[in-house]
Amino acid sequence: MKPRTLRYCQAIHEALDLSLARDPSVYVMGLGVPDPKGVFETTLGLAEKFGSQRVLDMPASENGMTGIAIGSALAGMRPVLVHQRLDFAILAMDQMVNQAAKWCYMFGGQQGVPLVVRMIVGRGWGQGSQHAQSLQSWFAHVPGLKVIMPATPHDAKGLLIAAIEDNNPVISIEHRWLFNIEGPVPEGHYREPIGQARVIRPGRDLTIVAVSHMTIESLRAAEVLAEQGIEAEVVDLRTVRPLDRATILQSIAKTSRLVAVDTGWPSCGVSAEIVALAAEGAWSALKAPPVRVTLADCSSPSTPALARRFFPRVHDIVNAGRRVVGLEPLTERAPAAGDPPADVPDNDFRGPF
Amino acid sequence: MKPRTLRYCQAIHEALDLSLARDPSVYVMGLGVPDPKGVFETTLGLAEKFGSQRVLDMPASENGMTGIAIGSALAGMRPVLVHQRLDFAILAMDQMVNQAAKWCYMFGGQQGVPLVVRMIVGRGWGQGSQHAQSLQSWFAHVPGLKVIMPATPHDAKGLLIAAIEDNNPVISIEHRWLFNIEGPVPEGHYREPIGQARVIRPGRDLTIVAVSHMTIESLRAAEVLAEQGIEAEVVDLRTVRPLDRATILQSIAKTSRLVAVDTGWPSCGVSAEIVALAAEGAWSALKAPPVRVTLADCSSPSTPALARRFFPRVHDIVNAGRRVVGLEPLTERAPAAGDPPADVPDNDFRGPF
Amino acid sequence: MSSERLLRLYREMYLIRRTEEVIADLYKEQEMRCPVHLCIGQEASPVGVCQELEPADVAFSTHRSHGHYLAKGGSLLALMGELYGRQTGCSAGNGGSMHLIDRAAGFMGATPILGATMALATGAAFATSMRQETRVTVAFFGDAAIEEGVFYESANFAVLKRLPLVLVCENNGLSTCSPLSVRQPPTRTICDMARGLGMTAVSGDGNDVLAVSQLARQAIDIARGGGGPVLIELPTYRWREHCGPGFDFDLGYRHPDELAAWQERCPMQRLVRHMEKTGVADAAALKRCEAEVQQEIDAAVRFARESPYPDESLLLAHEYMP
Amino acid sequence: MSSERLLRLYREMYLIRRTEEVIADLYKEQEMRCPVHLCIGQEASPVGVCQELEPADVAFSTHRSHGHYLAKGGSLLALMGELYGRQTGCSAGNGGSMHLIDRAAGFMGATPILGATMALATGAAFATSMRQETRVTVAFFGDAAIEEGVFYESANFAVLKRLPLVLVCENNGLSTCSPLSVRQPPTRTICDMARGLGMTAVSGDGNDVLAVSQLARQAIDIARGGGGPVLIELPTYRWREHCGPGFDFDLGYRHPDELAAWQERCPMQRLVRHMEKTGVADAAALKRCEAEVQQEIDAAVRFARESPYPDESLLLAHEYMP
Ligand SMILES: Cc1ncc(C[n+]2csc(CCOP(=O)(O)OP(=O)(O)O)c2C)c(N)n1
Ligand SMILES: Cc1ncc(C[n+]2csc(CCOP(=O)(O)OP(=O)(O)O)c2C)c(N)n1
Ligand SMILES: [Mg+2]
Ligand SMILES: [Mg+2]
Repeated sequence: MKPRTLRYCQAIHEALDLSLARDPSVYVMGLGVPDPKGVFETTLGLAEKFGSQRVLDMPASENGMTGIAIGSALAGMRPVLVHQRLDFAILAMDQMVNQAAKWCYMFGGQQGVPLVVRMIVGRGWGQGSQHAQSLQSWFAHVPGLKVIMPATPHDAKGLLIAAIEDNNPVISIEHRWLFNIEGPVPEGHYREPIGQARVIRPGRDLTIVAVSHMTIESLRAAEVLAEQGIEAEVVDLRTVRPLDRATILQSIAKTSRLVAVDTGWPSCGVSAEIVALAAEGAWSALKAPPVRVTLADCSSPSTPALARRFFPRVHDIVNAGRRVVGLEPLTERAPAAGDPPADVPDNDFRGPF
Repeated sequence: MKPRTLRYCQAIHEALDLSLARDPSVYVMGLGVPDPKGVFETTLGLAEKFGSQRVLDMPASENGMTGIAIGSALAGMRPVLVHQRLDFAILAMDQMVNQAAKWCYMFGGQQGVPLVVRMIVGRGWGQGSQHAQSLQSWFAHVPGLKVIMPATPHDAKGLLIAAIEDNNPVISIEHRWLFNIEGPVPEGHYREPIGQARVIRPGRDLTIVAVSHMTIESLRAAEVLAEQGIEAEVVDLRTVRPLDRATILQSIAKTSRLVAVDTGWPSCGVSAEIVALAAEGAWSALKAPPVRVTLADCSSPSTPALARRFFPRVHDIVNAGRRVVGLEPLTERAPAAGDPPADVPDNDFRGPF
Repeated sequence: MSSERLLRLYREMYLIRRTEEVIADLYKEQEMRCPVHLCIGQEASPVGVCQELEPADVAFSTHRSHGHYLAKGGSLLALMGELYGRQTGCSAGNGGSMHLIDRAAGFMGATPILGATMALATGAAFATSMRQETRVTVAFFGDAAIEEGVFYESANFAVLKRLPLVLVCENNGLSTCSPLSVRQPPTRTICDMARGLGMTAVSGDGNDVLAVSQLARQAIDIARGGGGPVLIELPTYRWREHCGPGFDFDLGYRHPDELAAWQERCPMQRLVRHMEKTGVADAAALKRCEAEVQQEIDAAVRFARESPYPDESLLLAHEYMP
Repeated sequence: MSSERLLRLYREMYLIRRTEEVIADLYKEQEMRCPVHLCIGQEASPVGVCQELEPADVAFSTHRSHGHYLAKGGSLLALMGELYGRQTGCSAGNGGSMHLIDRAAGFMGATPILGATMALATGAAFATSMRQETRVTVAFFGDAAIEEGVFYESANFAVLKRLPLVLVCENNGLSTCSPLSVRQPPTRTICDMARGLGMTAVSGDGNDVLAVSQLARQAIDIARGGGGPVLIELPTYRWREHCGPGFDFDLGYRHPDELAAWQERCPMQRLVRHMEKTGVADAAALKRCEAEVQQEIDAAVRFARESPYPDESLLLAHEYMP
C-alpha cells in the first residue's frame, strides 16, 4: 500500500490538531491564526474545532504577546505562537532571547519554558528586505533555545509535535516554498527527535549539508550531479540547535568533501558553523576546502530581476559540488520558455504571497 | 616625548566631544547619558558643554527611541545612541535590523542612515544572563550594518569618529573590561578605517584572530606562549562587519595555524566565521585544524564560582595556541592569594558594575 | 473651499482610485511581482491630509501606501516602475509596492513592518524641533499598527518633546481579516487612548475628504504651532482584499453588504454630491480631469513596461551608502 | 486592622529593611559579587500589596525585587544564598540579586530587563483565565519600566481579555539618576495614561502601608472579580543609590534634604505612629519582633556563607529542562 501523503502545510496542521486534542494546556495564537486563510492553511478550522479560547488571534503586539505566551507557559500552558513572517518576530527578540531562552538557566534549572514559536520565511514574488529574512543563525547562536527547520512533511509534523512536547523554547522556522510540497506522513502521534540530522540521500563523493528548503534544492542538485557521475550525500540538518555534530562529521569522514547550503546569509550563518565544525572536527578527513552556498550578502531585493542572483538555487549547489570535487563550474543555460520564473517555486505558485 | 595616553573610556569621550564640536548634526542620546556617572565616564560633562538638546537622556523605550534616532537621521541628523548594556538593545532589533540596516538597500541606494549605536557588554561581578551578552555575530550577520569592536583606546577613538562620520548604521560594541585600560591616543581628529583588521603583534608560529577584550587577553596569551618558545601573531579584528578577509588570510598564509578568539558564544559566532573563512580561503596554507576560544555554550551565570569556566581567559587561549602547534595543554596552576578573582579584570575593579 | 480646490481634491482621489484599479486589472498578468495592498475606498484620508500640508512638510507610511505616496506628490512613473520591478522604480526595483519613497516630494518612505514608521516620523519631527524648523511630519498607519508598543513609545516621546507630528490612523476596522474586536478593547476608543498618553486626538468621517481636510488643518496648526503631536482617527473601509488585486468575499469574514454600505459612502461620490449641492459641480471639468488622469496612468504603465530591469550586476550595489 | 495584623505588617517591613541594611553592610566585604538594587524606604508597597494576596496568588518583579520576594514569602535563606553565589541560592547561584524566584511562595520570578515581567505577569494571568482559576497575578515595577512598549502591549491585551492582573508601579521618580521629567510628559499622570488604555487605575501614598493595603484590597477584588486589570501607582522614594549599597549624594543629582524629607515619611515609622495613635502600640512586642528578625537574618547570612559554591561541573547543567 502506498503511504499516505500530505502537503507540508497539512502536516503542520495535523501536528497542531493532534497536539491540541491530546493536551488541554496547548494553545495556538498569532495574527490571523483563526482567520479564513489560516496561516497558509496550517491553522485552518482549528478555532472552529477547539474553540476561540485555544486557537486565537491577537493584537499586533509581537513583543508583548511573546511575553504573554511565556508567562502563560510559566503558569502551566504550552503556547504555540505563530508569525506569518520571521521578520515580524524580530520585534520579539527580547522576550524570546532575554526571557524564554534564559529562564531555565538563570533560575538554576527550576522551570523550563515550553513555548513554540513558528516563524515563516518568505521568498520571491517581491518578498523584499523586510519579508524574506531567514535568521536561524541568530537563534542558533543562543543557548537555551532549540531551533528546528524541517524540510519534509514528515519532519514538519514529527518535529512540531516534539517541539510542543519539549520543555524548552523551540523556534520553528518554516520556509514558505515548502508549504506545497507533498510527502509521506504517518497518521497519528509521533515525534521526530530534536537535534538529529538525517542522511536523506547517501553518496560517496561529497557531503551536502543543507537545511529547510535548501534540502529540497540539494536533493535536486544531487540528482543533477549524479547525472554527471558525482554521488553527493545529502544531510538534512532538520535542527540547527542543538546541532547533530556526529552525523555531519560521520558523513564527511566518508566523503571527505563538504558543501554547506543554507537559506540565510553567509556571515556568521549556519553555513559558517557547519564549515567551522568540519574544519575543527573532520580536518584529516577533508580533501578539499569546504564551500558555502547562501543568500547573496545583501538585503532581499523585491524585483524578480535580481532574485536569480540573490537566492541560492539548484545550479549554485551543483557548481559548489563540482568545485569541491575539483571540477570546473558549468555555465547555466539561459532561462527558457516554460521555466518557472526565478521568484516562484514552480509554475503553479501564484502571488501575492 | 612619550605619546599621550588615555583610558579607553576617555578615548570614547574624546571622540564624542570632538564629533559634537565639529558637526552640529551630531547628537548623543541614551538612558543616563547626561547623568553624573556619564555612562562609565564616556559622556561625562558633554551635556554641560553642548547643551541638553544635543546630549540627552531618554525614556526607557529602546525600540521607539532607536526608530526616533533613525528618523532623525533620515531628516539630516547624526545620532549616537547609547545602551548601558547590549542586552537592552535587543528590544530594538527591529528598528536596527528591519529599518536602519535595510533603508539604503530597499530604497535603491537613495539614502543612508548615519546612525551609531553604542552597546556596552558586561562581564563578571554577577553580570548574569541578561547583562553579559556579546551578540556581535547577530549584527555581523546582517547586510547593511557595520560593526566595530575596538580593543584599544586608540581605536576606540578613531573608529568611533569614523562610525559617526559614516553614512551607514554602525554598531559599536564596547566591552566593559576595556574601559579602564590605558594606551596612546593621538590628539585631535582622526579616523580609523572601518573594515580593517590590524596585526597587533607579529609572529610566525600561529595566528590568533581576536576581537575586543579578547584581543587584550590574546596579547597576554601571546606573551605566555613566547615564554614557551611559540611566537603567536595576533590579529585584532577591530571590525566584524565588513570583515577584513585579506589581513586574516595573509596572516594564516604566513603562520599556517589559526586560533579564533571571541567574546561571544560559539555557535554561528564570529569565531565560526573566522574559522570558516580560513577553511575556505586558506585551505592549502593551514597545517592543523583551527581552534575556537569562546564563551561556554550556556547563558551567563551570576555566581563568581562559574565565571572561570564560562568566560574565556588567557589560559584558554594559551592552550588553544599550544594545541594548534601540536603541543599538550598545560594544566592551570590553582588560583593563589593575590590573584584577581575570575570575575573582575583586575584587583582594582570594584562592584557593583 | 473654491471650486478649483474641490476639483483638485477630486482629481487626486481619482488618481489614486484609477491607479489602483489599473494595478488590480494588470496584476493578473503577473508582471507586477510583489505584494500590493490597495487603498481603494480609503482615498479621502491621504488626499484630505496631504492637501493641507506645506511642500516642506513630510510624510511616512506603511504597507498600504500608494495613496499616501501619490497624495504627497510622489511620481506616478516611479511608482509604476517600482511595481514592475524596474530600474526606473522609485526604489530602483529593490523595494516593490511595500517600499515607496519620493524624497523630492517629501514622501520620506513607506515600510511594511507595523508601527515602525511612526517612530521614524517621530524622529523626523524631533530633527525638525532640534533644528527649529517649522516643518510638520505626518505618519499614516492603520488600526492594527497602533497596537505595536512602538506607537506608545513614540507617542510618549512626541508628547514629552511637544513635537510637530501628526499621526493619522486610518481605522478600517481590519487587520488582514481580523476585526478590531479581537485586538482592542471595546471599552475605549483609539482617541481616548491617545488622549491618555497626553496627545490631542480627534476623530472624524474618514470617507469625507472635506471633513478630513478640516481635521488635518487643525491638527497641522496645533503641531506646527508648538502644541505637540495630534492624532487623527479616521474610520474608513477598504473595498478590496487585504493584499492583492481582488475582492475576498469568498473568505466569509465579511459580507458583500458591508462593502455595499460603504460604497454608498464612497469618498469620491461624496465629494461630487457636495459639489452638486453647493452648485460648483462641472460635469465636463470632471470628465476632462478623469481623462487626463487616465492618460497619465496609461503613460506610466507604458513607461514602466518599457523600462529596463536592474542588471544583475547591481545586486550588491545599494547595500551601503558611500 | 487588628493589632496582630499591624504587627505583622511591621515585621515584614522590618524584615525587608534589616535584610537590606545587612546586605549593604556586608556588601563591602566583596563576597556578594552581583549588582544589588536596594528598596530601603520603599517597603510599604511590597508589604501592603502582598498582605492582601491569597496564597495561590502570584507575583513577578524586576531588578529591585528583594522586598517583593520577601513580602510574597520567599525564603530568606535562599535569598542570601543567591546573593553569595552559592548552590543553595534560590537560583542555584546562576541568578544573583537580579534573578530571584520562589515558586513555592508564588514568587514567579524577577528579571531586570525593564518591562519584560509585565508581559510575563499578563501571560500568567491569561493562563489563569484560560483555566478559569481564581488566582490573581501581580507585577511590581518602577516608573521607568512603564515607558517600555511592552507595558502598553500587555495592558492592551489584559484589558481586552479582562485579565485578573494587578500592576503595581512604584513611582520613586527616578530611573537610575534620571528624573521623571526627562522621560514622561508633565501633562499627564501615570494613572491618566493607564485609564486611557482602558484600565482601572488608582494612586495612593506609597509610604503608607495601610493606604497601600487598602488600594491593593480594592484592586485585587476588581481583578479577581472579572473587572479586568488594575494599575496602582505608588509614589515613594528610594533612600540608597540606584545600584549598590551606599548613598549617592556625592553625585549631585539629588540633595540630602530630599532624603531627609522622605525619611520623615519612613513607612515603618509611619506605621508605628499609627499604632501609637490607635493605642495598639506595644514597644516590647516590636522589640521582640525586631530581635527575631535579626536572628533570622544572621542565620541566613551564616547559612549562605557556609553553603558551597556550585561546582564548576555544573556550568552547563541548567541550560535546558529535561
Ligand atoms: C510587525 C508586523 N506584524 C505583522 C505584519 C503583517 N501584516 C501586514 S499588514 C497587516 C494588517 C495591518 O492592519 P492595519 O494596521 O489596520 O492596516 P490595514 O491593512 O488595515 O490598512 C498585518 C498584520 C506586519 N507587516 N508587521
Ligand atoms: C530594557 C532596559 N533598559 C535599561 C535598563 C537599565 N536600568 C536598570 S534599572 C533602571 C532604572 C529603572 O527605573 P525604574 O523602572 O523606575 O525602577 P527603579 O530603579 O526606580 O526602582 C535602568 C534604566 C534595563 N535594566 N533594561
Ligand atoms: Mg486596518
Ligand atoms: Mg523609578
